[in-house]
Amino acid sequence: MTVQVARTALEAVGDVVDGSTVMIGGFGPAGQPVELIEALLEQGAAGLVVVSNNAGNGEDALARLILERRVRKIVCSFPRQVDSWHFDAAYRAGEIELELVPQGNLAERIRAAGAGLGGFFTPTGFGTPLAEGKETRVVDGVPMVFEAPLAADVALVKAFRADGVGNLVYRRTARNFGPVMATAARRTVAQVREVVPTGSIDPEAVVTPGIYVDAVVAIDSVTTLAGAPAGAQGSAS
Amino acid sequence: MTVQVARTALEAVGDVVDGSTVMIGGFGPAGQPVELIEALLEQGAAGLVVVSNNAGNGEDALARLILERRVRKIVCSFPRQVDSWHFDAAYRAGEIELELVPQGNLAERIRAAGAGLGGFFTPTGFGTPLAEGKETRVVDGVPMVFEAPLAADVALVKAFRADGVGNLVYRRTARNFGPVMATAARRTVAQVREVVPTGSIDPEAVVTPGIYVDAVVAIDSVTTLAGAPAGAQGSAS
Amino acid sequence: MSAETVPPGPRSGSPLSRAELAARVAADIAPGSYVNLGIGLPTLVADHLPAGSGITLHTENGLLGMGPSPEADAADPELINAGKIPVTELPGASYFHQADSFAMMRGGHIDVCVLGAFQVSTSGDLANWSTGRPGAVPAVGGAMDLAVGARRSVVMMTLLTKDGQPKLVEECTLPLTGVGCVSRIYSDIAVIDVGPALPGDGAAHVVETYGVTHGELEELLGLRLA
Amino acid sequence: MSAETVPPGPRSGSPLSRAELAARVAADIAPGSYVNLGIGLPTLVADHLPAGSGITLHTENGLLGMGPSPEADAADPELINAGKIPVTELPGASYFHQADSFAMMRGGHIDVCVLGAFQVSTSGDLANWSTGRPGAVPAVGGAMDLAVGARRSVVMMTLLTKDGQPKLVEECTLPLTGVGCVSRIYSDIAVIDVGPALPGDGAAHVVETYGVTHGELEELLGLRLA
Repeated sequence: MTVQVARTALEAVGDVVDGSTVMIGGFGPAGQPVELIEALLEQGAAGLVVVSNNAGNGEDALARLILERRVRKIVCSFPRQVDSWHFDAAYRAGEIELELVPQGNLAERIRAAGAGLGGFFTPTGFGTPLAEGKETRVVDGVPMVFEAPLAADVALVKAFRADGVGNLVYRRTARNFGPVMATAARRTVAQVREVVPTGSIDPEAVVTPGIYVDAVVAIDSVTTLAGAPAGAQGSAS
Repeated sequence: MTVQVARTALEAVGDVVDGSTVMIGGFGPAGQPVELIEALLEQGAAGLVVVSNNAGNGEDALARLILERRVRKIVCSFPRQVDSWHFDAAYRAGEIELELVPQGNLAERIRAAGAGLGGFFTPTGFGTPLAEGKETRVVDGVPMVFEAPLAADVALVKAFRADGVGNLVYRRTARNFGPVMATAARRTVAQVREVVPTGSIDPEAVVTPGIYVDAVVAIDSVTTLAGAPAGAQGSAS
Repeated sequence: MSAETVPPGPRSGSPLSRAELAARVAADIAPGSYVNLGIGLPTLVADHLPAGSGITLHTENGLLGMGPSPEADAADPELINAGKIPVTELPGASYFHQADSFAMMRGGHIDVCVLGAFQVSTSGDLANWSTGRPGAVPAVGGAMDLAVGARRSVVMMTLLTKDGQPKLVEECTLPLTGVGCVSRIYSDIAVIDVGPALPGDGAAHVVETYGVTHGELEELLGLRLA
Repeated sequence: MSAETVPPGPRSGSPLSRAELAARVAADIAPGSYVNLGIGLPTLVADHLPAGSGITLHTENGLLGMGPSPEADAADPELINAGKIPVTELPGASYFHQADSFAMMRGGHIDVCVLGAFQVSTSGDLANWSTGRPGAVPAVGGAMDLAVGARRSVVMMTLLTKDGQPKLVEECTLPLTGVGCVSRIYSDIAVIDVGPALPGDGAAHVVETYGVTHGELEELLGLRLA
């Protein structure tokens, strides 16, 4: 359906209800939708299941979401980092559930959900503790593990640029999880540096087609959509 | 490994041996690597298994490959067309084997092979003759069929532009099967309109990274690689 | 659009022409929808989508934001639809490869898919890819993906074959394209709801008729209809 | 490079420094290879790849054609490697998302992957993601994908822990990263082939030693070596 061009991150994040599964893009700080997570902090939803490669760094927005005990469970490949103290404390206190997933399986499970597939066999993780209890089979001589699709209620991603129909392009290694997460959530919200007029992104270079995007918000930047006043700012801060 | 910038389609196609599985890009004429198929005709390999969305139109190169009985089996979603007379005749004579695969399953099976996955469950085809004998399971209430990966010895694709390390961009709906086939073959050959200097394709807009490409050849167009004479032509015709 | 049952008595209007049928289908597509129109009859729907409705057309060979056919001299052999007919791209369009295109369909991102059919069963089974004739060369293309992929798959067809056989049947006799995937049939003489989501005893539900009464429709189809 | 067995007698040279070890690993990477260097010690290999070798570096967070770290004032927080350290892009680079990046690894398109390790078994099992300590917060990242994905996965490590425990073992006691995936270990005191492709009775095969004899190596590791 038509994309919502929101004026603030809070408006873009919308009505996330308690208990929602929320995918959050980013690999470390690159591609992390900081202002959208801050809006989620402000918005108040709790009991969340978060799907994200990492579990917050230092005092960043995701770390604060965990500090405030708003995250019931995190599905994650690399929670432990030198500065993941808020996650570490919550985990050691038994106040957050962790589902540890190898990074490639995490990406592929998200893609499977977005692609309407019922799961896949992968060699990654076979014979390791992360595959314990999972179905296995040998395919062409290679032992494999079954992995199920992973969907979400909401995806929060950071892209570089959006147009008026929600097409997205990303920037460098900040692309990471954004494109797959955008496909796998019932509602996808993208924060971008700028919203440009529809027709000004090369159709050959679109990374996330607008069909996957429900709301976009320009953060600390100019929205130049036809009809929007030049210099209109959308920011949670 | 390093990409071969070939001067002719015949040189690019290389040593395809009898009995090889050959993926051929294209959806109808769009994206069909005509000159590479002509080179395959000239090259002489027989007993081929061809993976392609269609089975030739009129007297085109793929149709002639079938007419010459060089194709033992075709894996295909839509062989029957108003002008697929050479395939129709071979099929009715029992001289070509057909594995009919729904188009989306064809694309996804090719992707799975290129991605090192051991197969996947899909709702497409469940309960139809094309799923007979296949493993099924219900995932989240949806009945699904298991589909296996589909790999090849050689992929012949048509792109728009290549650079000196084999990065490819495509043009409009000619993109179709090229990007997935390029990932699923031991050797991938791309015919392009032009080969441009490395560094002149935007890294954000690369569709097929050069890692998937073994040889490129510019057909009826200019190769502007540093060191190559301007106006160098590579063509099988 | 009214979802009320047509009373068994009086006939309403006359059978729809192909253009009227296309307009009828188009009228049910919500503004802002993403839509895939199957090859053949369903492609006519495009001509009846109101300007400014924000409806975006997907073609499974790899384009979202498909526009109408170009002038003959502007046709680009590398810009075609699933029927291999030249089309155009609209502002906001995007191109993608086949795995991404079918992921888009299969993942339930397309709101409405309009398909042709040989047969549809009252439980929503679809047969639209094979006539089942011995010796015929089979071909399926994207039909099976389209049938099960969209959020809502509807069929657009004449309700009877050229020799008067019903295409809405108790059970399909032709090879299936998908199971329980069709929710509504738009035809020249009636709009009928079918499929697993039907309330009550599962009888197909007549939404509108054109030039026939409810009773005549039951007789033509040899089915009890709600 | 010679693949011959070092005779059990004379010791050869002295243990390799970190830089020498990195150079030794680099010397075995064929020109034109696509290579992924794991975080930590393996990243040093990049400094020893000969100019003009056409070796292309992949980083699993979504970049092929990674270049060296930039000057501090040119660091771009959106251009980082898997260790979250700023890097650069080289001409011919390409960006892709995580599913595509791991498809590239898992599909066997990366020629060589160089990994760190806590333990490697003679049969090529790898343990490099968890110390197995109770109460430790676990994290795996892309380690399991890297281990099984590349055409050839090799390990780069000191052969003994800081307290002198062998890291090459008969059977790993720490949680596994992958089964039978390592084919060669490059260490400060020896290069040793391991894994399921070993000929004969499966004994690990010493390729080179640095500052130890074959016999001393067997004693240090408590293993019979070929």
